[in-house]
Amino acid sequence: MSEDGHPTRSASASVVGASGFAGGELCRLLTGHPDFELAQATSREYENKTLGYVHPNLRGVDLRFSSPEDLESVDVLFASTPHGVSMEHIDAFRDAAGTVVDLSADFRLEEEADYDEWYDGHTAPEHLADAAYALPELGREKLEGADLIASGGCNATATMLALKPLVDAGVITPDDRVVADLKVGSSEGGAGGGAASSHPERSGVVRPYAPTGHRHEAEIQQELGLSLSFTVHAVDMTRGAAATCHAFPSERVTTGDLWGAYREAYDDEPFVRLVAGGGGVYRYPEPKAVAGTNYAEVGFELDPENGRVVAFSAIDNVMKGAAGQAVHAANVALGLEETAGLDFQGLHPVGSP
Amino acid sequence: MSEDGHPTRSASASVVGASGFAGGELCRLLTGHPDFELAQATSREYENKTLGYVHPNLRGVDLRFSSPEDLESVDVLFASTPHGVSMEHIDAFRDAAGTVVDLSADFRLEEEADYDEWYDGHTAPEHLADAAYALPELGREKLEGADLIASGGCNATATMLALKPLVDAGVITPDDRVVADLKVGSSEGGAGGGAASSHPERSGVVRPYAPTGHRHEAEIQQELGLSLSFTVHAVDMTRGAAATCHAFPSERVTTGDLWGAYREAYDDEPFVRLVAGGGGVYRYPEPKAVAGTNYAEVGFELDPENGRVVAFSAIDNVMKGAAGQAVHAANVALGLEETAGLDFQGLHPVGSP
Amino acid sequence: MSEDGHPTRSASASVVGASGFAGGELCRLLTGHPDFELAQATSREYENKTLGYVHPNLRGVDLRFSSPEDLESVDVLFASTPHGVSMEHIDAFRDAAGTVVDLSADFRLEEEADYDEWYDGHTAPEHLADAAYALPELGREKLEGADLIASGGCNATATMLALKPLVDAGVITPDDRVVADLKVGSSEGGAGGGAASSHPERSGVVRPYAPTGHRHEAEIQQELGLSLSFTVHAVDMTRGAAATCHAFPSERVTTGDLWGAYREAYDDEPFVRLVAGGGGVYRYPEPKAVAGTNYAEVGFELDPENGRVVAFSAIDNVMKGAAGQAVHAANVALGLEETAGLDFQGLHPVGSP
Amino acid sequence: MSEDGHPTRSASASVVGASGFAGGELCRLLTGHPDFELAQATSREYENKTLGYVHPNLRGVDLRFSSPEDLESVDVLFASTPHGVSMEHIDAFRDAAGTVVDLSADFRLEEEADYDEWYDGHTAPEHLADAAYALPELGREKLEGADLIASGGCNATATMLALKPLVDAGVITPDDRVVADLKVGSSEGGAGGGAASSHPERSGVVRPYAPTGHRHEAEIQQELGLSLSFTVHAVDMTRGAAATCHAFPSERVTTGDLWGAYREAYDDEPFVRLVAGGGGVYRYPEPKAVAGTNYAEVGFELDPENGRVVAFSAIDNVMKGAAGQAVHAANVALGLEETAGLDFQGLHPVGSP
Amino acid sequence: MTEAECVECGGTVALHDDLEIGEIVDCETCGAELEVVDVSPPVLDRAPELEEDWGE
Amino acid sequence: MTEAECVECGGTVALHDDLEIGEIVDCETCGAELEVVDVSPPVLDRAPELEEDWGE
Ligand SMILES: NC(=O)c1ccc[n+]([C@@H]2O[C@H](COP(=O)([O-])OP(=O)(O)OC[C@H]3O[C@@H](n4cnc5c(N)ncnc54)[C@H](OP(=O)(O)O)[C@@H]3O)[C@@H](O)[C@H]2O)c1
Ligand SMILES: NC(=O)c1ccc[n+]([C@@H]2O[C@H](COP(=O)([O-])OP(=O)(O)OC[C@H]3O[C@@H](n4cnc5c(N)ncnc54)[C@H](OP(=O)(O)O)[C@@H]3O)[C@@H](O)[C@H]2O)c1
Ligand SMILES: NC(=O)c1ccc[n+]([C@@H]2O[C@H](COP(=O)([O-])OP(=O)(O)OC[C@H]3O[C@@H](n4cnc5c(N)ncnc54)[C@H](OP(=O)(O)O)[C@@H]3O)[C@@H](O)[C@H]2O)c1
Ligand SMILES: NC(=O)c1ccc[n+]([C@@H]2O[C@H](COP(=O)([O-])OP(=O)(O)OC[C@H]3O[C@@H](n4cnc5c(N)ncnc54)[C@H](OP(=O)(O)O)[C@@H]3O)[C@@H](O)[C@H]2O)c1
Ligand SMILES: [Zn+2]
Ligand SMILES: [Zn+2]
Repeated sequence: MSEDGHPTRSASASVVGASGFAGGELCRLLTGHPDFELAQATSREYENKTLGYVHPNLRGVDLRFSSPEDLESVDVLFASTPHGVSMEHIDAFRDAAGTVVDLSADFRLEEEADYDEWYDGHTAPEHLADAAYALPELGREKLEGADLIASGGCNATATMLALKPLVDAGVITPDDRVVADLKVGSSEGGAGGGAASSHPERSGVVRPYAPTGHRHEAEIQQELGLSLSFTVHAVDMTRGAAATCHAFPSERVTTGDLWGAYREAYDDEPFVRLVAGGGGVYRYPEPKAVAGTNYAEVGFELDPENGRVVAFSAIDNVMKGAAGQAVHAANVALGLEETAGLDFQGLHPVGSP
Repeated sequence: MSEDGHPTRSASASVVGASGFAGGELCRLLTGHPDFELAQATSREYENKTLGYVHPNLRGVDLRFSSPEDLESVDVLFASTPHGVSMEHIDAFRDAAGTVVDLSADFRLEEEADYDEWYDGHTAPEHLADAAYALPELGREKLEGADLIASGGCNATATMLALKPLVDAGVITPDDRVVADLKVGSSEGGAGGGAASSHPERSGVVRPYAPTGHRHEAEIQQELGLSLSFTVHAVDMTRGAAATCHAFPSERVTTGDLWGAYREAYDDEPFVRLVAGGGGVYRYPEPKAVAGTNYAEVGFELDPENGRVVAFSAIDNVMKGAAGQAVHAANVALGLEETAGLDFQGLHPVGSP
Repeated sequence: MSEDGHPTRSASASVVGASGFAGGELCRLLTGHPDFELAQATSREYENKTLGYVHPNLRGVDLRFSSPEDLESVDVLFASTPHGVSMEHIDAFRDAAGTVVDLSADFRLEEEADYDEWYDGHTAPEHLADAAYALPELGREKLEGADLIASGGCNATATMLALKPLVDAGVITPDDRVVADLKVGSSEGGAGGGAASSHPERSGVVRPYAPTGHRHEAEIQQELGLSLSFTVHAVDMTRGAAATCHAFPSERVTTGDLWGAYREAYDDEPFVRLVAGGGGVYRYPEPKAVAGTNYAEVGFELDPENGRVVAFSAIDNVMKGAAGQAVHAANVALGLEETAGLDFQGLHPVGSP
Repeated sequence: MSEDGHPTRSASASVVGASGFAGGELCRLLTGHPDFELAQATSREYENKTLGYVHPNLRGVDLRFSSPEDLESVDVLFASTPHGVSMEHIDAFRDAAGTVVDLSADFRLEEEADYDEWYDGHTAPEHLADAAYALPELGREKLEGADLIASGGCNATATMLALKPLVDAGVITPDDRVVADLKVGSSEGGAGGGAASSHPERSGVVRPYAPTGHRHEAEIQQELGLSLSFTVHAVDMTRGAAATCHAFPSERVTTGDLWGAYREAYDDEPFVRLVAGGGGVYRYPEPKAVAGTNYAEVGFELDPENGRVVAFSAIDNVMKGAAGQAVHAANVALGLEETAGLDFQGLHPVGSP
Repeated sequence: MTEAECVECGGTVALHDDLEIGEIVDCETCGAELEVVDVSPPVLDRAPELEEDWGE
Repeated sequence: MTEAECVECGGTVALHDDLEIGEIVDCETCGAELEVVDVSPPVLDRAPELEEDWGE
């Protein structure tokens, strides 16, 4: 480690699934990261094409997609493949790299039984115990030096960031009824697309796409101990996930209590911005204010008439909800500057990023 | 009344506030209505200009805005002015027309005291008892022959349409906790606009604009007897209001019970389409599917894990939530065909109307 | 023909390709048409499903998709299938119906040779001489009583409507250089979609998708005698095609000359609105002002500095550019009221339909 | 200057007009710039409020707006005020700072007479001769050490970047007819807004807003010697300007000639990406691919049938078209690393930024 | 034209004549995809759902 | 109801009765803003344009 906090040599990194949305973002972050060097980016469909062929913002990057069959040995391997792929290849991944960061759900849950309940089972459950959940705001200890990291679900990330302060401060307890109503962008569906995600069908929607039973409930239950009523709506944006959580604490709280809870939780967090009331146009968390960044905006409002706390959070699903969270966790795991490579502040004005 | 259900002569109508969004829509509906003739359309700002100057879809209409000071005598006067204007001019309105349909909140609440609590009081409370709430799905009796009609709030309309079947069937009772999480378009703000509603600031948002304490709670309380936890978000569309209501019935219900309740409530309603599950792209209510129409899509999903019913509805705020509801109510009041002038079915595909 | 201009019985109609965008619009128009009855709507993929399964605005229509193999005998068959399908089935189509209206390019060009040059040849050239080009603004004579009608291309329609008055008035001649720069919505691509038309990739674009060599040049050449420099851009809307034509007349013209030319061409046209200057927000043709309608807005501006005339037009590609034009032409062919079934005036305000 | 190319101390900077769109972007760039320190940001309306009050992406910046009356002494003053303000205050600006970079049109034109013709005259013409036009791709010499820099117009920048290689290579000459058809985002209108720029009216448009006679013609004439036929359309995006230039060279050219011209012009330019054909989704310049960045995408297509070259460019109007260009020019003027502070690569996927 | 009752919502589903076992139809009322499990008289059952993943 | 000819497009502009000099009306055909410069008979002229700046 040199004097200015940067390691003396860059860590090498691979991205498996680099032609996808989260994978492209990983490539962007890693090529701009002071302490990483992007060694490999895989795609089966675009093998041998330049990264810029798929990701126009990476036209300047001098690298071509390679096959996921030929993994080089690197310091960190990031896997951003659909659910089920990483569990199948986890041995190869861990052979290739000292640290594996997986962005799928494959290593997020601790219990094999949960995969039976919420997914279609697990084929490499022996690795589950090794995995650390990536979201640093939930705790950094397990991440330091971790060699298998499971990056959180985007909707789970948004929801947990909104609620965690209330849980920590005891404002809400596992028995309290909590409704989480999410509004998310089209990039959550990945690059694959389908009939419902064509531009004519997907534009302008407020579409209940997971009215009940969303799988991210599982990791929220695990991480926060809360059993939520979860509903996800597709709305007309590409990037972004916004969580509105309606909680009904059994004890009366004041706005002061809430500020106390949120400041306690996040005052030292480099990537959380508290936004709760105030003036101007931007008074509560909004996804477009954090688009392209690793920031989360978190805020709340008290509804004394109804004994309700409304907790909000807004993230960029591809960043804080995926690639940014993964790089953040890798920074912690490798002992780098936490914020390295994640300094983009976002845009204003900005339309519907 | 002639043989084919149409009256022998058209009813004459005025629109006060015709340069606004709801007013322009009233002009569109009335000029296309088989049984109405648009006699007058007022605007102070655009006096003497053609309707098409403001509303490009009405370029073909041969009428110019006139001053609201010079009201002609007509059969029906529609007032679509901001809150507070109608109560001030109600005597002049009722002098000018046998039937007055007001689109503002000025005559929606029965009790003067409610105006003190939720608004800034009332200056013509003696008319409150005469007013009938316009939404026909809540009951047609009071509307027949009514001479003062109060068109409902757009967000209240959306919410009540989602919940009414559950209330009628006893699935939820006044003591049950209900969260209503709304997503609405920019036309709800009216033609006036402001800093937050400029295109660069308003595009792409998921913006909590009324996190708690929305005034429409008052009319929902009055009409359904429910006290809701209400939160309204601005999202990126121009027309549309979508309500997601999370209810926790004390008794266990089945999907069959819910279908029973919703079919009982709406099977005979000409402007309600039930959309709850099924296949394809459009499985639950979506505002863009009803944009430009007087239809409401209503649906639900059962969440047995959490003992929750999620009730959805989607309307066009300018139509079912304002001008369409007003014309529908006027049709009922005058004994016309209920659906007259309201036959547009909406578009597919359609982007973000 | 009854007294009020409507025929004594409805004409029966089939739509082949009814699950597509233009086909769905045909179904909407025909079910709402006073003089047509929709007998059949074909889809191979959605056979036996209700029309509402695909087109949510048609949930109220009591008809299911049937196979294009089983064509009933009807008065008019509308074919809205991809290029090449109609020419293959034209004998079956003409057997099934006295009047065939084809929305593809298959019968637009008079010369077989043109199909060799611009398309991949033609397999049923013997029908070409029977076909009448549908756009009534180019002439109604050939359409009256026609039994094979070729509905125009959407981009060609927009362009020709902008330029025809200049050609007719001799302001531009075949030798003049004319640039047509188009901006079009995503529904032009049809319901099929593809990688470039997924919501994340297609949103927010200004994308040159046919920088040169667009096939619609052929029909413009045929109908107007002009050889254009044509460039088409995809922009972020679902419906709509806007043409900006830059022409450099060899003789000097005045604004008065231009008004004369445009009024001469369109004063009696029921579906053309002239919009050229004036005040307010909507001063020139805009696609959103005509979305959902069969109207074209047409206008112009003189650029004396550069000796240029800029001619604009805006249409809804699915309506005036496809289904609306087809129904309009069928109305003419059958001797019905020209505007029957096409009375929707469009919306204001409206976002990005 | 230290070893790594960075100066030993940061330059101090002020932004006058910091509450505006270009001003906010300047604040973002300068606070993230390795060699600048933002000393002052002025606003009359938001004096004493934090930068984050107006620009939510700058919530982390510890600075409040101050009055433009109290200018501190700094190294560089950036003025991003409306046309006319800088010429009035230019003496105060130059007193306060060794280098003044003005983003308005006030110092772009060399001749006072041009201000009489295209604007409303000039009140400080004695400074015109001192000013260097900021766009480095037009020449860096005048910028080095310049103490008055006039940042180019956004639409002019886009157009000139598309055409300059053709001019330099002699493909087009001053007498050739060139049409420039632009499509621009709503942020070009600045934060002020107005009726036409409210979200409901401005969404989804393809609106000819400057059909002829756009003022940017003046600076293009000056810098490239070309007299263009210019037409600007508002389209539905917030950031972005895309120029499509239709040129008709008198001599025949080949695609090879064009590649030669463009590579010659831009191969060494750090902020120009050539995009002309190829495969995948992104084949020609698109504004969303460069949103938030200082990059320009530039490309072309040959239309041999019509003897036409179509030249495209796409920029972010707030960046390459304003704040980014200004910082780039300041970097050159101060002898800093040209790309310092401008390294953001843009996003993929991204919706409508 | 025969009819059957939808097992999901209780609505009436209109059925075409040459109905075959195993065919899938959607209910006009609730949109449910229904499988024809018997033809005379017609009986419908909820069709096995193709869980379409809409995201993440 | 009187009428006058639009100086911009030649269309007919319908005018209300109590017309006053200096009033501004828009032409139904071309939308031009027209100033009433005389009332009997009514004469219209192009109204001085408020150059609205739509951007940059
Ligand atoms: N998008 C989000 O907002 C988000 C947020 C949080 C977490 N995630 C998670 O991140 C992962 C990636 O999501 P995404 O949205 O980026 O998806 P995506 O756009 O569909 O990309 C998936 C990538 O995986 C590759 N891939 C697919 N199957 C593979 C296989 N069997 N072997 C190797 N490579 C394979 C694909 O490329 P080739 O087919 O060319 O090889 C593609 O590059 C998913 O697990 C998702 O749940 C996504
Ligand atoms: N937009 C919706 O979705 C919606 C839904 C349900 C109910 N509403 C209700 O409908 C009413 C109109 O809403 P909107 O959205 O159409 O508003 P808007 O676009 O702002 O229009 C208001 C209209 O009222 C006129 N007006 C304002 N003050 C007036 C006064 N003192 N006397 C006479 N006319 C006056 C204005 O025209 P001039 O200034 O030119 O006279 C304008 O035409 C409101 O009460 C609103 O709450 C609206
Ligand atoms: N969209 C526009 O703006 C527009 C404008 C002007 C003209 N047009 C023309 O209109 C036609 C339809 O365009 P669209 O945009 O509606 O396309 P689309 O959405 O792709 O629809 C095509 C329809 O044709 C059916 N089809 C495809 N192949 C067929 C075959 N071999 N036999 C029978 N049916 C077949 C498809 O349904 P199944 O696969 O389910 O049978 C589908 O219903 C095209 O020729 C297009 O050029 C379109
Ligand atoms: N937006 C673009 O795409 C773009 C591109 C190229 C060039 N430009 C040029 O950049 C300049 C700014 O454009 P913009 O879009 O950022 O405009 P804007 O959003 O309207 O901002 C203008 C700023 O100037 C301040 N201001 C206005 N009048 C002032 C005065 N008399 N004295 C001091 N400050 C004053 C305003 O703040 P307070 O009122 O709070 O003081 C505001 O901060 C314009 O000259 C524009 O032509 C803009
Ligand atoms: Zn059913
Ligand atoms: Zn006129």
